Amino acid sequence: MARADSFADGNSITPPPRQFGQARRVAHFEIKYLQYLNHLGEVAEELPEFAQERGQLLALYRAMVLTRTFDKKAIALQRTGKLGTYASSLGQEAAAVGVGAAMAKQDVLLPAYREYGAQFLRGVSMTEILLYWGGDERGMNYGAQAEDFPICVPIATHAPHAVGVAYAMKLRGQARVAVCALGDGATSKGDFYEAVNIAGAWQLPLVFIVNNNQWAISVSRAAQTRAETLAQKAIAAGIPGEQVDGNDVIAVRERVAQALDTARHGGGPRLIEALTYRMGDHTTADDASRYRPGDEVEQQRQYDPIARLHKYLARCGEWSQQQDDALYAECEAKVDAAVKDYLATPAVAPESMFDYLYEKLPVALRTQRESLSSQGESGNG
Amino acid sequence: MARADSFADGNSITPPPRQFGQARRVAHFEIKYLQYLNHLGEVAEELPEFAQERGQLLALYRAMVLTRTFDKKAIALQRTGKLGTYASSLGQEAAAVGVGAAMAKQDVLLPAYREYGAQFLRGVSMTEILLYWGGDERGMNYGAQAEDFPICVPIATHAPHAVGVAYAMKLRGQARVAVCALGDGATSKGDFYEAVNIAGAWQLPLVFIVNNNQWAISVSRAAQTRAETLAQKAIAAGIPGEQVDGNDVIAVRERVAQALDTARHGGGPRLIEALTYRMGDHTTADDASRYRPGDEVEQQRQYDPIARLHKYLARCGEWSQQQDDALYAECEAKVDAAVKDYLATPAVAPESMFDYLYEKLPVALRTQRESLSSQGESGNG
Amino acid sequence: MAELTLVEAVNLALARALEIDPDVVVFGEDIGINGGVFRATLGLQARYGKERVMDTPLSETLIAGMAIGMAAQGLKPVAEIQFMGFIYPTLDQILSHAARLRNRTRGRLHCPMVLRAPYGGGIHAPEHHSESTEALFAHIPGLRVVIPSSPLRAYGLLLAAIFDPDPVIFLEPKRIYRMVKEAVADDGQALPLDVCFRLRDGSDVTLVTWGAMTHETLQAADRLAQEGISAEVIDVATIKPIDSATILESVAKTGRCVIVHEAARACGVGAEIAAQLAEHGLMSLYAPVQRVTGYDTIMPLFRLEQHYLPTSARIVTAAKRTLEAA
Amino acid sequence: MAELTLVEAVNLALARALEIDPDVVVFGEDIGINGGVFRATLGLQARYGKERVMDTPLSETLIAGMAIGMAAQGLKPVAEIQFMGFIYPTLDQILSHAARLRNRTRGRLHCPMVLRAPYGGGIHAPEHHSESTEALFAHIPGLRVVIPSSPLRAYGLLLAAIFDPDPVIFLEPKRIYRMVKEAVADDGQALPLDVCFRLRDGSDVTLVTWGAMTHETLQAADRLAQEGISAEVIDVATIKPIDSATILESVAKTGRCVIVHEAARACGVGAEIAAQLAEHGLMSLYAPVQRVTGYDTIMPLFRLEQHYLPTSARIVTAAKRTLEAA
Ligand SMILES: Cc1ncc(C[n+]2csc(CCOP(=O)(O)OP(=O)(O)O)c2C)c(N)n1
Ligand SMILES: Cc1ncc(C[n+]2csc(CCOP(=O)(O)OP(=O)(O)O)c2C)c(N)n1
Ligand SMILES: [Mg+2]
Ligand SMILES: [Mg+2]
Repeated sequence: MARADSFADGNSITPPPRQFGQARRVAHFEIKYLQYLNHLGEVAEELPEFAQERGQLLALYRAMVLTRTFDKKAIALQRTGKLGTYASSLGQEAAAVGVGAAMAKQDVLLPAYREYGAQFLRGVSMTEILLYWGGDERGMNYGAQAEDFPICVPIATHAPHAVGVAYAMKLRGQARVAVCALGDGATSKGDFYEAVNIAGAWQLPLVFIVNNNQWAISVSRAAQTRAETLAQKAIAAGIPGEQVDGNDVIAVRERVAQALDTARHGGGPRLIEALTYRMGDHTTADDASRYRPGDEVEQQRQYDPIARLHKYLARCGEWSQQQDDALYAECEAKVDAAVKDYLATPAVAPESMFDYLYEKLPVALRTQRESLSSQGESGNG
Repeated sequence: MARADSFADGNSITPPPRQFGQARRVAHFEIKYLQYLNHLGEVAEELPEFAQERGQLLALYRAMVLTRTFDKKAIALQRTGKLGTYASSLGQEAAAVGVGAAMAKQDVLLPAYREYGAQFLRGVSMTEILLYWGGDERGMNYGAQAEDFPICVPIATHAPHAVGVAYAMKLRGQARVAVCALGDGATSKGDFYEAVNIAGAWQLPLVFIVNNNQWAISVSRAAQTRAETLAQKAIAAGIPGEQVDGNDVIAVRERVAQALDTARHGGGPRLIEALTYRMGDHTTADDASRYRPGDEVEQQRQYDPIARLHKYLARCGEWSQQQDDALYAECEAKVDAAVKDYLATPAVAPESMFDYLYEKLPVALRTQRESLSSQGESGNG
Repeated sequence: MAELTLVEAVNLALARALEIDPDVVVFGEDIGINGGVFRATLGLQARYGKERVMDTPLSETLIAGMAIGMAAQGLKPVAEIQFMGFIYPTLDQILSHAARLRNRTRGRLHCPMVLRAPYGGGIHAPEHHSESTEALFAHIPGLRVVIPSSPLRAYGLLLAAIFDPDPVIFLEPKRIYRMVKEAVADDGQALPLDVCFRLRDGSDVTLVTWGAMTHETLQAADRLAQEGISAEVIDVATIKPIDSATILESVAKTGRCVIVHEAARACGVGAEIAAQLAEHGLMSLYAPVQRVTGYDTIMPLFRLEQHYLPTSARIVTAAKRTLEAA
Repeated sequence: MAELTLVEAVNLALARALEIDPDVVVFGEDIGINGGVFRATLGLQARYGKERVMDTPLSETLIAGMAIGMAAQGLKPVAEIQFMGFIYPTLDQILSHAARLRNRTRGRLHCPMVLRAPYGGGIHAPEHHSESTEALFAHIPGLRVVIPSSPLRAYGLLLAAIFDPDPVIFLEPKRIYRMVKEAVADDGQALPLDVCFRLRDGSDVTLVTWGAMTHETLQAADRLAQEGISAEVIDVATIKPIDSATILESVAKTGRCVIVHEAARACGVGAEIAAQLAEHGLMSLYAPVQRVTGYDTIMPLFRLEQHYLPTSARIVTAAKRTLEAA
């Protein structure tokens, strides 16, 4: 993209161009958008290789259904006082599952907080996610996923972490990639920009996924920025940026896989904007009807990522209603088991708040820990 | 620039495009570069109206010569222990003077620290600048410039201030513009990005001038970002961005005036990258020969902004050597007078460090102020 | 006169300020049509327009920095940070600029801005939503840090903060946003900054606190009273600059002091108060000063937050300890 | 054994760490070919390569955040912030993430990073280049804040910080970067963290300090000695967590304490030390605690900085005051 500029690709400085002429074009850029399955489940673009395989598509479908089943259950738990505030991923399952499916085990995911679909595929358990939203730090100690970062609440603050992870991979010559997922709102934050910028400058193995669900709580995508696309935020960093239909799991999976492949082989970072929609409230603590017209949500239903793939599978004659029912039942059972585990998790000891502060508790803190142990009567003085 | 995107210009959300087709181009952008006088002082592009007038060009020339004369003197003062660390503007006079000349009195300048040429045109005195680098806060109390911001040392932190200033202007319906000047290094900082982004979203009367002098202390322009131009940082915010030859004072003056005109009449912000070169050390505390090849600096001499305009004026037969000598002498005299004022400025009272902390000194601080007054023997306990 | 909760009193003060002064502007994330996640700005955008009450992009550094630019132009910006856990990106702007603008320009420019943020734990919130890091701001010269602990003080102190010509960090104890109601007259009257409020007179021990902890502290005073111990309760309210004179005076009378805060102990604001006592009140102390505070740990997720937060029982215990020592 | 200045000792420790551990990486602004603006990283890039010693773009938030990501992957990042005045954009990353990574993942990930920054005034520097805001970091649970005050301690403490498995803010007193030389053996030996260093034994008064102020404090002790007053001098060194035991023990012996720091007084680290005395050392205090500190003003530009910085004269005066009180 754009002219070869000697400022940009070496340490040497050559003077700016000085020839005669009218205002010259010195750089140009474009942003592309890709979709494979349209919202009717029709093929809009010749399917990529992986999507020719039934098994692969079914795996994506299953993962999306599981994610949605989990989501419903989590909301129900919150409503009945068994979970704290919870951030739903309803409607965004494809954007998460596509990412999780494209990533290799050895890659590292740095999620925001709606990427359960990706996290589950990477080995984070549903019980862990429930513990987290249930107010228990143990939910971030992923038993089967040693290196992925936990959910990140302060928006975009994990983007710099992804830079560091990717740097470590590059320094050690590993064929690994860091994947950082964040929202449309997150693209307004300096942390995001600084991270994208250096990923470009240092050509790090780092893929940014912007899950543009059109809202940052009550602030619309349009109110965040005048940029026509969020993909073009990449241009500021001189890295490739593109849009995909984030409700088309095939498109997400394919473009993320492409980006990972490039990054894994030294080709540098990429930014992918996945266009999707937050079907639910921001969190269970939010009431989107205060700020968002109901018909907008209604209208968005037709683009549902799960229904779309289901239509396609059904049309291909590869998926019966019976099979579908069985899948839903299977997912329900899995989720129920996870919920059971969650509810049965033994209470955590209050002193644990001291036990992971440092590798070894500094002497200065011992009395405080003791006074917590003997709390109640003796106070924490 | 680029498609009309319904996400970008209203609060309503329409679904992403869904038609059949190949990866579609959904946005495109270009960055232009402009120069009027080439480095030989030849007309590279038909001159804008203002530059047809001898008086206007001479005013720019004078301002540049004064700035350079001041600069030399300041460095000399530092070398002889009469000034603290000083940041030279050598080689960047056009980029500053062009901005100062284009601005209206009622506009507000938010400079970094190499924009003396603009500050002087706006009424900041040379004595004030000397006081500032001489370690005296009074140097920021601009006597003839009530609203401009003082020099800003923490890089890019003044960009958000410019947003606030521009917002106030817009809210009050004033035909005024805020101008924020910063360096190439500053464009890597989140503050810069957040400010440019909101200036776009809110269509503020705000012009950003990126003085790309190719270096941020020892870090080259290329090392800051892979972006081919710094002008394209504007694309991330959906605002116009462009390059000018920053050593061509006519181009700077013209493009900034254009941007101000647009902004003043509700047309929104713009980002102008002025391509220039830092001829001196970063500051008097720096030694650029440690990291920068001497021949690079030598090579850059041919692009000198003052020599260029001088050549043009001389070629037009409008400026004799005698006149030039007289101008230099006049500038020397002005600078000498300012230095004299500076050196004669009475010492500041130590207690003054309390006197502008708050509008009224809080009672809690009175004892501290008193103990400072009676310092020495009694201590500050 | 309406009976209002603390958060309603905040809303009322904002409305009053917007009403009486066209220079007041209110902004932050989700503060417009949504009325703020705690509804502190409810209805303000509808009444005062999108130009004066506006949602910002998700950019906290910018929110603070923009307020500075507005203030320099003579507006009176009142910016909201959605939770104190997201206030840290503002620190550079607050410390390097807001608190210094007047001093560095020798009064040419000044910075009448307010940065509001709900703070503190105890509401079962997610990670990063229960922070009490007021001490960071209380160390910054040129700044004011103000914390109301009742609807009346929320109304009066917020008005004072908005019309104060210098920058104020205004921290709202969200745990008690809706805990009690008080009759608040919408009379536009500001309360004084830079002074403590004596919430209860007493003679045996001085309990010093601020924010949501005033609640537990007053409870503790009640319980102590039942046991015949007379506790004086001081709400510091403005923690920067601190009105130590009032505290010293009280301790000169009682000879004993318990300082209560929710924040971590080390280098918390309680340290400054204890230090003032060690310097200027030593001779009146009958007993060691006690600090009842959060632990020097990270505020735990909500399952354990009750173990972290000081309780009235702990305060009572500490108060009694000061009496035993005598 | 070479005679080194403090900044040379920093350089030596960095080189040693890079040498013995391939996981150590060093980065920041201008730290490569330029060797850092104070030359603390001189020659490191040439010796250890651009992959392990790299200049970053001008992005402090990123510098801190990137270090966290590296540390989570098992690198030992040592990042430089050019001056403490530019450290504030890192606070969010340090407080919200670096200090919490181990706790929130229950030890699954941890954060062995170091953030170095020159700090303090007295070198005639421009605006924002003379800050002493260590108290901000000293309030953060999960963090260590370490300040060396001699070449030997710079070498040993920096190595300790780099190889400590938890995050450390390492503040270098730039005023004494080149003030004295000491013989430093490049033996790779770390000094202990979390403990004070007793620089001088004494029996009449305890002087507690850290950083560049150890210089003035030792001078004061000399002057006091000349007048027959025996001052014990303690360099706190690790100001978070503070080894109060050593300080309390000393004051138990001397009965008097003067705390000296350059930072503004209110809510400075000196407050925490005085508070510990008010809580746990009250009965051993013969005299009110004295704090000799910077004023609660903005660090002035250099014309007045000498009026702001505590001097040995002020320390002597304060020490004598503690003796009069007895
Ligand atoms: C730095 C920061 N500021 C504010 C918040 C409060 N907050 C939580 S989510 C959110 C909106 C995020 O929007 P987006 O990035 O689009 O993600 P989404 O929730 O839509 O997935 C806000 C403002 C936060 N968590 N972090
Ligand atoms: C936030 C911040 N970080 C670091 C510094 C130290 N510093 C001073 S100037 C400078 C380089 C600035 O480069 P640029 O923006 O290109 O401006 P120039 O000096 O070239 O005019 C640096 C790193 C600073 N002043 N502020
Ligand atoms: Mg969103
Ligand atoms: Mg530069």
